[in-house]
Formats: sequence, C-alpha cells, structure tokens
Amino acid sequence: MSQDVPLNWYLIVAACVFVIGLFGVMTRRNPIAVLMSIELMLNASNLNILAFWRLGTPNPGEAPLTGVVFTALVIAVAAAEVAVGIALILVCYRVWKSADVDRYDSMLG
Amino acid sequence: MPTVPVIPSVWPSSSEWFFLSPVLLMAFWGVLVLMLDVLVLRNRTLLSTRAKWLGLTSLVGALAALGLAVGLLWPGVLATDVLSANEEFFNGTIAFDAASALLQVVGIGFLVLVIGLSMTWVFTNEQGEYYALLFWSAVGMILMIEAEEFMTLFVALETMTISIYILTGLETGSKRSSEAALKYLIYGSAASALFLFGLSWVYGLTGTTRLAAVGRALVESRTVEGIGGQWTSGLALLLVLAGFGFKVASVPFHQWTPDVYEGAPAPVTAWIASGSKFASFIAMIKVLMLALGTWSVDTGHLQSPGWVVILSILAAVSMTYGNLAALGQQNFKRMLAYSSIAHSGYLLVGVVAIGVSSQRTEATGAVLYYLCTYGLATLGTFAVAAWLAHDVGSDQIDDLNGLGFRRPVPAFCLAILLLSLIGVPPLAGFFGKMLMFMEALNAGGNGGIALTWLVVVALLNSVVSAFYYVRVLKALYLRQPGPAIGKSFPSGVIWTLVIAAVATVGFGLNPTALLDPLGGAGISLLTSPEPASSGRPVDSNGITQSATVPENPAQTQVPVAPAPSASAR
Amino acid sequence: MNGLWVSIVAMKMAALSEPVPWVAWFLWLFVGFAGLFPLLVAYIVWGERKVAARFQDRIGPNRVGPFGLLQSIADLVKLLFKEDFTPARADFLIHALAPVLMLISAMLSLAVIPFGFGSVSMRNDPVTGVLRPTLTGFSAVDLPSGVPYLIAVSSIASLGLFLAGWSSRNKYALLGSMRSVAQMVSYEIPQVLATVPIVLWSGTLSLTGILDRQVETGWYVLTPPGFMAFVIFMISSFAEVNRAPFDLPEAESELIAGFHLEYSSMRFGLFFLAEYMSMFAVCCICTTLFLGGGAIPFLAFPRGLLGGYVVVDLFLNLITILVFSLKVGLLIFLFFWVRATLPRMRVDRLMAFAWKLLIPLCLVNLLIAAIWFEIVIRPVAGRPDGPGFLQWWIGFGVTALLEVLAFFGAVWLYRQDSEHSLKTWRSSTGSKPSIIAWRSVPTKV
Amino acid sequence: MLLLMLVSAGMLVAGLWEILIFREFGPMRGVFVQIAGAAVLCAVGTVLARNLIHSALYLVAFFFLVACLFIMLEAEFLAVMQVLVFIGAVAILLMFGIMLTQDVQGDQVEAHSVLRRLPAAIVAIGLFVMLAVAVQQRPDFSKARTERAAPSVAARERVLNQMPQELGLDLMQRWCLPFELVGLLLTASLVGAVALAQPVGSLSAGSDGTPSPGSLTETPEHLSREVAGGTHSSSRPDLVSP
Repeated sequence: MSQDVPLNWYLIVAACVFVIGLFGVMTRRNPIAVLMSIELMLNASNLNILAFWRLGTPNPGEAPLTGVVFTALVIAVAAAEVAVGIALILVCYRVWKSADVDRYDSMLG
Repeated sequence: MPTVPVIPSVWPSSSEWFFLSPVLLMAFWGVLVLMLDVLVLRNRTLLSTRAKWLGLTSLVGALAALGLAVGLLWPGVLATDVLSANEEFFNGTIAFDAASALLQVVGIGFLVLVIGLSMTWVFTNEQGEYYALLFWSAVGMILMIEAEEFMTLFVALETMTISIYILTGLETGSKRSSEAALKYLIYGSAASALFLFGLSWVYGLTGTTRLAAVGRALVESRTVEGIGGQWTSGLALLLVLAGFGFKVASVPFHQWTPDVYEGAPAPVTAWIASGSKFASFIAMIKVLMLALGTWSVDTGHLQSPGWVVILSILAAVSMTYGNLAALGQQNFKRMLAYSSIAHSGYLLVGVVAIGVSSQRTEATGAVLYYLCTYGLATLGTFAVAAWLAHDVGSDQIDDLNGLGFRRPVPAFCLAILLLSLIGVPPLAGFFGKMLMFMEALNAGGNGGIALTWLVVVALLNSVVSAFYYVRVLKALYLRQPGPAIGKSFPSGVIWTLVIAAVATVGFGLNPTALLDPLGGAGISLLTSPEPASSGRPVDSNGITQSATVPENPAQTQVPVAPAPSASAR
Repeated sequence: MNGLWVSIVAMKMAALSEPVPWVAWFLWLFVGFAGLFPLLVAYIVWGERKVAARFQDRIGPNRVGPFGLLQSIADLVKLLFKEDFTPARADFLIHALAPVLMLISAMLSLAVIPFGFGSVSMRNDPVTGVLRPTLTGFSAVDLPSGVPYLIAVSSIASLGLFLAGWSSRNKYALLGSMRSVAQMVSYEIPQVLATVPIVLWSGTLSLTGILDRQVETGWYVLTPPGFMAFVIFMISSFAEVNRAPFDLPEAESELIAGFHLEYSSMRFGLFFLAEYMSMFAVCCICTTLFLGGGAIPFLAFPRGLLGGYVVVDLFLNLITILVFSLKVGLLIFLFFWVRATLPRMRVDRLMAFAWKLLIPLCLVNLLIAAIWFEIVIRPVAGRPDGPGFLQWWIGFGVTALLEVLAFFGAVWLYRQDSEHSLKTWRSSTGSKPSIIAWRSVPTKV
Repeated sequence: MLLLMLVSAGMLVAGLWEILIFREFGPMRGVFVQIAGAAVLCAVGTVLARNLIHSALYLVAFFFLVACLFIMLEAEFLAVMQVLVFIGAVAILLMFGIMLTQDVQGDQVEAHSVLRRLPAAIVAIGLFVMLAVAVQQRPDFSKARTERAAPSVAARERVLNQMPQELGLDLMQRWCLPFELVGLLLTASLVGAVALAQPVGSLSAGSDGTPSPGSLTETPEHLSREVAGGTHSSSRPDLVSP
C-alpha cells in the first residue's frame, strides 16, 4: 500500500511543513507559538526520515529499522524540548509578567 | 555480489561498558548528587552549607571521572588488540579510540574547573539539580565527541544542549538569566530542527546513519549518479552546517551568543564557551571529514560550492564581525561573547585547513590544540567574570580597574590569558593560531583552494582583537582602583585562573607536549572504526592498522569503491 | 474528526493485514459502535440508578416500562428535545467539538478489545518465535501495538475535557477542566505502568496476543504481581474516567458541575454518554488484560475446538462473549459500588496519592513481576503444558511475600511523608491556625 | 481561520469518500493527497492562527494527520507513539503553558506586522522552492544500490509484521546507547523542568536585572539569612510565611 505513493510526494509535504514551521519561528512573537512551530519542523523531519526509511533504498548492510529508531528517538527529544521550553516560558512569565519574546529586553540586542 | 557485513546486534559486553566508565560514573554521580540534595540536605540545612556540600561531592565525582579517564589512557589499557576487538564498539554507535580517550580527559578536565567555579557563589536555589545537570550535560558532551553515528550524535547533542538551556535559566529570579535561557532554547531548538532536517536528507541520500558508511556511500554515489552535483546535497549540507554553526556560534547563527553569555551565570557561560564549543567543533570535524568529506569542495559538476568554501566565508565573516562588535562593548562577559564568535572564526579556518590540507592529521592536531588552549583561557577569563558577578555585583570592564595593584596574582594570570587570546608569541594561543594558519597556507600547494586571503583576514583580525583585549589590560594596570576592588578572591576562581595561566604558559613554551598526543588523537579521529571488511587494511594478524588515514576524497580523483572481503567476519 | 481518521486508517490497515472482509468492519462500525454500544451505555446508566437506589434503600426508576427499563430512553428523548444552549462568548466550534472528542476517545478504545476468542490461526510465538496456533480474537481491529494504542487513545479524552472547560468561558468550567486534566495526566502513569507487567509476561503488545497467553497460562489476576497490577489499574481507571471517588472535575458542591457546566441538551448528553462509555471501555480493557477475556475460569475449554467450522466458531464465540460480558458486568458493578460507598477525595490528596503511593508501588510491582517472569514463565517458554505445579507455587509464595512487603512499605512511607509535610507546613505557618492549615490535617489514610 | 477550518474539514470528508470508493487498497494516492493536504493546511493554521488555543488545536490535528501518514508508511507503532507523545503529552503541556501565561481566553491578539512577515515569507518560500527543486533532482539509487542493498530491503519487509517486537529488540541491543542516552535526556529535562518551574523566593533581586550582591561562601550565614528569611528549619522560600 505504501509503495503506491511515490517517495517524492512525502518529501514535498515534509518540505512544505518544515518551511511553514520555519516561517512560524521567524514571525511568531509568543514563545509558546514558536515552540509549536518548532514542533512542526521536527515532525517534518520525522516524516522525511520515515518516508526515506520505507520507500528509499537502504545502504547495504544497514539495520532494517534504522529510520524507525531514528524517528522514535526524535519523538522523545521533541517531548523533552517542549517540557523544558514550557518550564522556561513559565519562568520568564513569572519574572517578566509577559509572554512576548520582543519584550524581553534586559540586555542590549 | 559480495556479501555485505552486517554489524552485529548485541547488548554491549562488559569490556565495552568498562571503556565507558567515566561517562557512566558521571551519569550516576549526577543522580547521586540530586538524591543527596533532595533526600538528605534540602529543608534541613542552610542553603550555603548545602551548596558547599553538594559542590564538594560533585567535585569528588568529577575528579574520580577524570581519574578513570586518565586511567584509560594508561599504556596497556588501551592495547591495540582490545581496541580492534571492539571495532564495533556499542554496535558501531560510538568509537572508543585514542582520540576519544584523550579528548574525554580534556572534556572532564573542563568540567572539574567549571564545578570549581560554580562553588564560588550561590546563585541558585536548586543546587542539586544544578550539579546533576552539569554532569549530564558533560555526559552528552563526551558521547557527542565519541559518536560515530548520526542518531547518537543528535541525541547526545540534544542531551548536552537541553541540559545547558536549563543551567542557563537556573539563576532563580534573575531577569537576565531567564531571558537568556529562553532565547537560547528558541534559537537552539530551531537550529537543531534545521540540523535534524539536514540529517534526514543525508540519511535519505545514503540510507544509513553511520558516519563511515555515509562517507562511503557518498564516495560511491559520486562515481555512479553524482550525488554531489545536486541541489539536494547542497541543501542537506547547508542545513547540517546551520546546526553546527549554531552550536559553535559562527556568524549567521550567532544572535544568541551575546545575550546568553551575558545572561547566564558565569560558570555556565564558561561551560558553554569551553565544553560545549569543544565538543561541537570535534563533532563537526568528524561529521564533515568522515561523512561529508565528498562534499568538501567544488569538483566541477557541483552546484553547491562545498563546505570548504562555505566555511571559509563563514570564518572570515565571523572573525570580522566578532572582533568589530567586541570593540564597542563595555560589559566584560558580552565582550568575551563577541570574542568567542571571533574565535569560532579562527577555528573554522582550522576546519577548512583540515578539509583542504594534505597533512590532515597535523591540521586536526592544530585545531584540537587551539580548542584545548582556548577552552582553558576562556575558563580563566570567565572565572574573573564569576568573581565580578558574585563580588562586585556587576560585570562591566570598568569594574576591573586597578585590579593589578590590589590583587597582583589573579590580575597577572588574567593578563596572561588575555595575551594568549590575542596570540602573543610565547603563549599557547599564539602557537594554536600559527599552526592552524600554517596548515591553511600549506594547502595552497596541493591543488586545493588558495586560502591565503583567509589567513590574511585572520591575521588582520588578530590585530583588531588586540584593541579590545588591551582595553582590559589597561583597566587592570593603568587605571585607579575602584571601591569594589580589594575583596578576596574565592579559591575556585584563583585555582581556575592559576591552572589556566600555567597551562597557557606551559603549553606555549613547550607546545609539543600537547601537540603530539593531540596529533595522535587526530589520526584516530579521522579514521572511523567500521566493519573490518569495508576498506580498512587488515594485516595478517587481523589487527587493524588504525594509523593509516584515508586519502582526502577531494584530491583523489575517483575513489575506488572499497572492495569488501567476505572473509573478515 | 481526526480520531475518525485514525480509526478508519487503522481499520484499513487491519483489513490489509487480516483477511477481514469489508462487511465485517462495516458491521462493527454501524451496528457495534453506532448502535449497540450506546444502547448498552443507556442500560448501564439504568443499572447504576437501580444499584445506587438499592444502596440508599430506595427503589430507583420504576415508572417507564417494566422495572423502569425505558427510563434511559425517555431521558435520552428529553435530552434531545431540550434547548441547545451555547454561551454567547463561547468558542462555538470548539464548544461543539469537545464532547465529540471525548466520545471518540472512548469509542476508539473499544475498537481493539477482543470480545470473544475469534478463530485460530498459525502465528509466531512472541516469546519463543516458534510458529503455533494462536487466537485471532473477535475484535474490530487486532492491532499489533494494542496496548500503547489504548493509552494513546485515552489521552485524547483529556484534550476534549480541557477544551470543554476552556471554550465555555466560565471560570468554574475552566477550573474543573484544569483539575481534571492534571488528574488524568497523573493517573495515566500508574495505569500505564500497571499494564507493563502484562506486556512483559505476554511478550506482545497485541490485546489478542495477551488474551491468548492468558488462556494458555492462566489469568494474570491470579498471580500476586498481576493482582497488584489489577488493583492499581482499577484505582487509576476510576480516576481516568472521572468516577467517584475521583470525580473532582465535576464536583457539584465546589465547582457546580465543572467542565460541563455550560453544556445542555444533547451536548451534555454526549458527555454523559462518553463518561459511561469510557467506564465500559475501561472495564473491557481490564477484563482483557487481567481477567482472561472471555475465558471460562480454570478451563481452556473452547480453545481446542476453534478453527474448524464457521458455525461452531460463531457459537463458541457467543459463549465467550457472554462470559466476557459477565466479567465486565461485575467490574461495572464495582464502579457502582464504590460510587455509592466512598466520599470524594480532596484535590491536594489526589495528586499525592498518585505520585507518592501508586507510582512507586507500580515500579516495585514491575520488579516483582520480573521475578515472576524469571521463576514461572521464562523456564517453560514454549512448553505446551505451561508452568509446573511446584514452580508456580514457589513463584506464588515468593512474589506474594514481596508484594505484601512492598504494599505495607509503600503505605508506611506515604504516611510518613504526609505527616512530615504537615509538620513542615505547621512550622512554617507558625502557630496561627488558618483555614488552609486546618484543612490540611491528614486523617489516617 | 474559519475558512481554513472548513477547507480542511472538506478535504477530510473528501478523503473519507475516497476511502469508501477505493475499497481495493491500490490507489492510495488520492487518500495521501487528502491527508497530506489537510496536514499542510493545519500546519498553516498553527502558524497563522491568532488565538493560541486555536494554534494548539491545529497542531493537534496536524499531529493526527502525521500519524495517519505514518500508518500509510506502515509504521503503525510509531503512529501510535506519535499520538501518545504529541497529543497525549506535548499538546496538553502546551495548553497548560498557554493557560498559565495568557489571559484565560488565550486570545491575546498579536500584532501582524508586514515588516516581520514579508522577509520571513520570502525566506520560507525561497527555501521551499529550493527544497522542491532538490526533491525533484534527488538522485535515484535504484540502479546503483538496490542490488547491493537487497538484503536490507528484504530484512525491512520482514520486520514490518513484527514491528513492536523487533523495535524493542533493536532498541535494547543495536541502538542501546542512544536509547539509554534518551533516557538520560528525559530525566535531565524532567529534573530541569521541575527545578525551573518551582516557585522560588528572591534569591537575587529580580527587578533591576542585576544579580544582587550575594555573599561569599566564606560567610554563609549572611546569605542564608537572606534566602531563608530567618527560619532555620526550612530553606524553601515558599514555605516561609511572609
């Protein structure tokens, strides 16, 4: 069933989502929204990896589940990143009474 | 078709775990410190007592790990047969060779000094968590150095980075600390997402995540399909470089650096500037040389310019930007941040030299030498920043006024370190720069890209950098002392300063003492352990000759696809 | 709406991997999920009212139909024809979406439950890797990763709950939903950890595989670690489906019904449906994981007869489904019983109970389960006659002893801790008694 | 926003219809286009929605759709993991974050500045065009490598049926080091997040941005008095009565 959809389609979708995420990172001012955009980017990478795993040609001698393991690890890393991110945002909110990246200006630049 | 060797899938043997013992010790020591804090000390003792005990415990742990790491260097422990038996160390996810054995000593050494610095003043309530996270980030750092495979590399990098985000934000209640941490996290996560996307492309193009296999696949595909001549490879390369560029703070990805360096507590800044940068550069060299060596230069049918050109440009821009921006800074930590960007530029020159040079191991040795000495010098200068922060309550350069008269020893040490950062002859910084630049110049004769212009830019930049370092020296010795000067230096700061200064002078006077082992490390850094049947020469005894460095793929015309011998396993 | 997607794609997957005809899952979808299960839920509600009435020395619904059997239908009609009211400032779409999400979550988890034994086919044994006859299970989908699927699906419910509270624009609703999300996230952990021993013993994540393994080696609830896991699973299930004594999200006395405060008419009816449906689902999961599904006690009875004629298979499945329903009914009765008996838990105790008692207990239980695995299961893996008598009893003795120790140890530590935190609280608040300090005096657990 | 939602809902319905039509599972392309199109729309919604909760909801929908794509790639276990981790944990976490930092409705409207969006849009579209070209130019290895990689391909096909077991074995054997390291990473982030989010007193003066002149380790009493507010029994400031 998966062989029916060409690999390139997945790659295009992943690229599209990745770019949308990048746009979000560059434009959103609320840190939580930025985190969400980063999640988009990570998911795009996951999609890429998994599509390559299923539909691409593996290297000779490569383990059969490399892409799946990679994706699983990335999922865990993404969760950790969000946990720390939310905690930091809470700290910033407590200190600054605002959740807007542009207003954090205790240092020059 | 010859049968392809498959790396066995087994739970690692006890000897493999034994080689990992420093890392394991640090991981468990982090848990221990945390438990000590949570179960024994918290709510029962004063914060300062708690901090002292936890700091001492951590120091003991770090020293023990250092001892273990040095013990692994002991001749006989790392015997050749043991190493070659462990070619598939941890199923090929990490390598434990001369390079990792030596470099982990350096990394843990940095950790010891940072822990010493952290004990100078109590800047956070969460002492146990602070030291635990220091240990865990060191674990990530060392595994990142040793990683031979993209997944491990990525996870190790994230372990190190996420721990450091938290460390940066741990100065409780400080506006600058939380702001720095959040900025670091946002920039860092975005950069690691870029990096990951690049990795996914590399994985897709080659079908594997092991560095050596990636390198082989890219070399092979050049003969068949021309992987290198595509937008595909160019973009993948750019994305990977973006990730590394962020970690080493080179120019287009440098925005986080000043704020984070200024906002983070000084010991954490020291850790970012020394340990994190150290590991990132080594991982970068490994990835670029072992995996992406094929993409190093423009070989004619290439639409992307190759990483040598990209990195040369980044190096030039980083140096220039960092030095010019540092000129106007009043804040000591911020100035050091910009100078760190500049030093990333110098180091990138070294990486470029590794890419084009015919003497790649020497070039690698030079870069490693520079990394070590620069890390030490940075630790020393940030020790002074830590003293400023806890004692004077500020971190302006003006607060150093007249330190030379009131506290001659630390001031003298700081002066030495600053001179070394400028690159004044008898000191270590000078030799590091000289070696790297020489390698970059040498490359011109081998048909590589003429890097003369880059070296000229670097030299000019060194001159520029002298201005702002000298401003600090001027403050030390030519200005009248301010009211704050005169308080005593905490012992952690003194120790760090003295160690850094002595090392700087010592390695400057006798550079070969450090250069020789690091050159040896460079050899094994550039040879990756891989299944013996896939191209590494094996002598009659079955012992792999790890001393042979593969030729630079940019210079050999069409590399022969390695002939795998079925008999090897 | 996306849940539907997952279910559809999952079913397509199932249809691909198993030769289940198109008609079969059409039947599951429209007869089972759209017809039978909601009806069942209506009678669970009726049953609860009857049981609660008995507990309170009343009769319960008795006017509409014989024994009040049509009472639920009448209530349903009433709900359908009430005014559908949405607060003016509410987020309309999300307000409408939230109850649907909760219902979907409950329904999706029913999709993988093997209600009966199904047929028999040859598959690889998950522990030994040998090809052997295995039950196929009578379920809508037989997912190879059924257990994580259940966890994943049940976590959607907390999302729906949160959205219900948020979109209502009412502070009590929001408070209730925040509370309940915190509660559900916390109690998910012991719930998941309690299923880990089962996965460890079965060597598979598929619910059918687990069922098959239990039919072969005996129900997991009959082993000491399995019993402990069962108890923990049930307790945290009470919290997961927001039933008494963990029904804080809708605590009438403090939150005037919590998250569904602003819901009326059939949307409230959906919440109602979702609550009872998820209770039903949890009981089904528990029966499958711990009580041996449709297996008749101490008998491997219908297993050997399966796989021959379709008619025989169907008949035997009917029996197993009946047995399954009986077990589920008992568990549901347990839910009623607890609700009629125990008072509501206090909100600060709720978290401490999960994090300081259940989770450590779960972890210790996992270790003991590993001991059981080593003593009883691993030595005989692949032998058709299962564990030996002596071995079983040795394992039983050792693990039972350890379980008792672990239980009392954990309870003792929990009490110590609550006393300690009380002392700290007292010393820090000084001698002046405040309402909060007074209220946090712990009674005995 | 509403339009977006309607369009994506329409695509979902269309996809559903598609599934009903194509009972034989050959032509999955139509299904793919529906799912992927909806996913991209949800991603756009995440980035553009002004209300943060709406953003998060779009994100949840996106996660679901990615899980569906994972199922199409025959990695059903990962799809389950995706739902479990991203919707069960990450989305809930994000919503808690929004609740704790925004006003309750979560719809503080962000200013839409063209100055900020235009360059970002240019960069994004440029990168997308480059990526699209890259995808189109992607070298095809079928000739070069398939023969040599044949065992790997076969092994991959074989493990598809046994995904959870095989993945478990692989994680504990071949990839045990990154797996253990991820465990450490999760521990570190858990510990760190708790440490950061704990309510704390005034260790440093937070208002002016400069660290307060703390005290040396040589004079511990000074600092501890400052921190613990005079009570020796407890250094946890949140337990100290004001």
